[in-house]
Amino acid sequence: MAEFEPKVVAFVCNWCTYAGADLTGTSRIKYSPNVRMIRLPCTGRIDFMLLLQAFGQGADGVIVSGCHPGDCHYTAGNFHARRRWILFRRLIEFMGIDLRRVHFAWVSAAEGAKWAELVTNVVDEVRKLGPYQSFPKRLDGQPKPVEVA
Amino acid sequence: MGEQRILQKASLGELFAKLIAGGQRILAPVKSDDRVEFAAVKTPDQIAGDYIQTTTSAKTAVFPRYETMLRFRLKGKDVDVDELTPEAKPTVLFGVHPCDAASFATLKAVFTWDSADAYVEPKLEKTTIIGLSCTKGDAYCFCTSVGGGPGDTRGSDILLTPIDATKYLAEILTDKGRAIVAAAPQLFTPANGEAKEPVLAKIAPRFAADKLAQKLSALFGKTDVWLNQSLRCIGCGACAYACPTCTCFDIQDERQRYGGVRMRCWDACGFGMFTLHASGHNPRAKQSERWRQRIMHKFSYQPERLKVLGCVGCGRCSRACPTDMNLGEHMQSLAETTV
Amino acid sequence: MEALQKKARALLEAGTVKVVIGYTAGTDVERARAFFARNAEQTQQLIFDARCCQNLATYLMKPEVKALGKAALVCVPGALRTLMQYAVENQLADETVLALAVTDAGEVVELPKFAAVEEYLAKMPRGLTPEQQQELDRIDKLPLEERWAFWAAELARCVKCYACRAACPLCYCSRCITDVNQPQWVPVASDPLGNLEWNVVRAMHLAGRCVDCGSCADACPEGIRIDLLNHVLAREASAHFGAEPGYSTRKDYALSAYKPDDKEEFIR
Amino acid sequence: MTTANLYTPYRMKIAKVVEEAPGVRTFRLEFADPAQAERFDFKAGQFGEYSVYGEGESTFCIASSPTRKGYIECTFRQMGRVTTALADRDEGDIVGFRGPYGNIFPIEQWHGKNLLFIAGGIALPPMRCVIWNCLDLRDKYKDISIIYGARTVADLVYKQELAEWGGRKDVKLWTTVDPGGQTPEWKGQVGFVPTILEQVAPTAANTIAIVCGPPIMIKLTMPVLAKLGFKPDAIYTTLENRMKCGVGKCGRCNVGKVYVCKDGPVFTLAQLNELPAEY
Repeated sequence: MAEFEPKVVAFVCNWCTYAGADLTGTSRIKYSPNVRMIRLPCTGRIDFMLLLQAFGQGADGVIVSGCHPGDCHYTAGNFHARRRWILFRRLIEFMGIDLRRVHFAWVSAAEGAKWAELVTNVVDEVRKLGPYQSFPKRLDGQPKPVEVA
Repeated sequence: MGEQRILQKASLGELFAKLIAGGQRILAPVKSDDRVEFAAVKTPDQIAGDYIQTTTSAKTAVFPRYETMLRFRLKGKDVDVDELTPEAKPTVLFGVHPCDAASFATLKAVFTWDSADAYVEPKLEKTTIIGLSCTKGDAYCFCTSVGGGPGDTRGSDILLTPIDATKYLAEILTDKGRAIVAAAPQLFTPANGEAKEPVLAKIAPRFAADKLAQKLSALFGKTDVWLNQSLRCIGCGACAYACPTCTCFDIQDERQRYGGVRMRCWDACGFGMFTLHASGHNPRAKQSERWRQRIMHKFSYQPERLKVLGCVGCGRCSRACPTDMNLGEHMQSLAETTV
Repeated sequence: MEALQKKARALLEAGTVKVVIGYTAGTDVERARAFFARNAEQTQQLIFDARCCQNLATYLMKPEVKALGKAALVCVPGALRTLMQYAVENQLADETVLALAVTDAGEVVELPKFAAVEEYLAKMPRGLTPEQQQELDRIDKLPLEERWAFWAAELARCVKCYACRAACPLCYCSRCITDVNQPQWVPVASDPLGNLEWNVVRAMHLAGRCVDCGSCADACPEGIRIDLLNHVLAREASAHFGAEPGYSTRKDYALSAYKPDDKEEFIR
Repeated sequence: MTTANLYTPYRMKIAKVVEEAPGVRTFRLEFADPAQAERFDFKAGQFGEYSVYGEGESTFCIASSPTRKGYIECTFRQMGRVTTALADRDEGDIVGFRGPYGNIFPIEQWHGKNLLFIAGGIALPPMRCVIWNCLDLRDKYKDISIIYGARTVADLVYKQELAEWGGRKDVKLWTTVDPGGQTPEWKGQVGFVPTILEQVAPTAANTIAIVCGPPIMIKLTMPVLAKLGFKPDAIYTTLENRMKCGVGKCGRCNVGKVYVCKDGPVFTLAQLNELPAEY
């Protein structure tokens, strides 16, 4: 069996982290190819549901990243996001969802190297954890009728 | 009435073993925390003893909360589609109260009238019901108002009544029931005219559903009556999901990028979205109209259309209701309302 | 009880309100149910005792109840807190509902304005009870897998009847996220993912707003401990942001505000 | 089990897409399996469940005439999840269809009568089926009149066919748009459908009226028909309740004891008058 390759989904803001990741590329810094990036306008717009949807569709780890405090393109989107994350992390931790698979970061447009390091670290960590099998998945067409048992 | 036999409680284990060896799965009421639910059992000691009703009804055995219908893979302009018809496992539903057993007539009527439903009908065919008479009821029960009773045999293939601490009076009612007996004939000993009535729960009738059915269409336009009854209803689906005869469902697709399933799941007429048109028009926009639909559907439309009552008086809806909408009480009040 | 009936009768007879939303005896002795007294005679059916726990403020958002006219609302403390939060969220104008609180001594206190409600609540104990805290701690101390197993088993029972949503006074959205299907945020079926997502969404949408009236868990026909999810978020919101929803009309809701120095050691 | 699964759709290939009006399209669907096309039969007035795999099913009438074999057509407005996904499909794509469901317009009973079609907006499609059906059997009927209105000129659907019908000597056609919806080039009527109906004042003698449209149009048209002398059993309409299963099981389309999916969608006004007004 081939070695487990984790799938990590990164939700990033358009103005800082996405540009930062661009810089990683243009700077020719190598980083793990296991990450799938999804660009959104602002971390304030990254709904916590997206994280669950990612896990529900087979992600093994999730990164959420945006502008450093004070740098938000929309002034305070990341401050609002931070509050939401504080509560969301606590909730899913309480429910037994593995926080080692959910990572938050500030990566600016100038931090190409930080992005590479972040992704590589997260992928390594998730690789050690293995596939996130216990998380329920979206119905994928395998016949699984509910049994009353 | 059916053929009467005696079955010792102590020999249930042997019966179960025989049935399981014969390829049957046995679903029976099992205690979990403070609730009792139908679940697969191997031995009689797993079965709950002292309870009025399971929280979820026996309908889940043939009509589960959700069920996948089709699987598809999207391939460019084309799509591969597989039908997913679940295997109907031979099942014995054991310890089903007479109200729940009666509900199978309604389920059968809905899912086989005009055309047979490929998901429910095969499961109905493969299900044998061993009923268990009720020796107690509560203020939510009203089976005797809807043509049933604590020792009613309708719907059961065998009805057991615990006539004393050690034995059941077994009424063998159908061919499916006789097949169960045939699996272990020595366990079913001859009866000597034992009566079940003394141990049955006493449930006083509150209204007469057959008489009420004729009156309901005249009550339809009395909007005040429906509003007054439904004011405290908050429009959740607890009653419908707890109900053994509620069969309304939704069909939805679940998709990942290149594939997914079509599935159906329970739905409830109490939800505002239930009848909402794409245009925004809603034939039943008010909660009172949805409450009226719930009553009319069960007590007027279904009897008229499918010749079967949509209520068996189990009282689950009322026990589940967060706002204590007691169906028996509401029906009684409708019966007492002058047209 | 008599004092309440008398007060309700007086209010209706004077025409101060059109309906008194209170409680009456329920099906069995342990249960009370909501009751809408619209004339003097009906006030005799009003009761108030330990059985009365449903948060009746929920009905203030129901169109059919609004249509009855100005209401007096018999309030348990959770309902009073709901009124405060309605005010914060601009769902209810001041003096549009007359809150009636019943003291331990059985006296009926009229609270016609939000200010009066706030003053009344000021004397009440705040925050989670020791029992609630203990329950949270008990689950928190479980190993990760056991915590997950606990919640998987709890949520597996969810049938998506949405009684929690219907009973919650603060779930007043005219269109709930579960009713939105472009995209379909929460899977429609009560499958494991759908149940998890729905319960997380519900808790998060109440984070920092929940006034801990307990109606959601009371309403759940399957007895799922969904209130714990609200409690854990309430404890966190209180610890980090000083959130105390339901005690003041002047405080922003915790997630609509921020501070530049909110904790962030978990962010890389 | 040998029971054919009611809920399994036919595989249909989109053979043609016509843009009718803003947000409104017509698809011509051909059976991917010719053997199914051979066996398939329907009658005017019936409907089906159209599906986009991954998005769900939606209910529309069959808008083509049963006299035109080998394909069906549907016309839909992009409104919700399924119709939006459907609008994204192109020629050659595979979609699902199951049906035909429901009752029919009893066009054989109408032989020898005048037919008056009254439609508004996106409700012409259910009527187009029966109009073409009757036109294809033209000698069976006497006068055929059509009154069709939409909000604006752009919202009129089947523009080519309207032109064709308007050009025929054996069809009387009035097209109208709501006041303010006309363009400088517009040569048709201006006014709401009931108003135009009143002006046209067709005879009620030996005439069947078929009315399809939004609820408000139907509500205002019925009194005009009554004034013109139309009896309730000479007025036909269709109900468009929300449906999921289409086969009388899912429980949401009923009006009283009537299942719109089984006993409808076609009803006479006389039948509707017997039902609770819950549609």
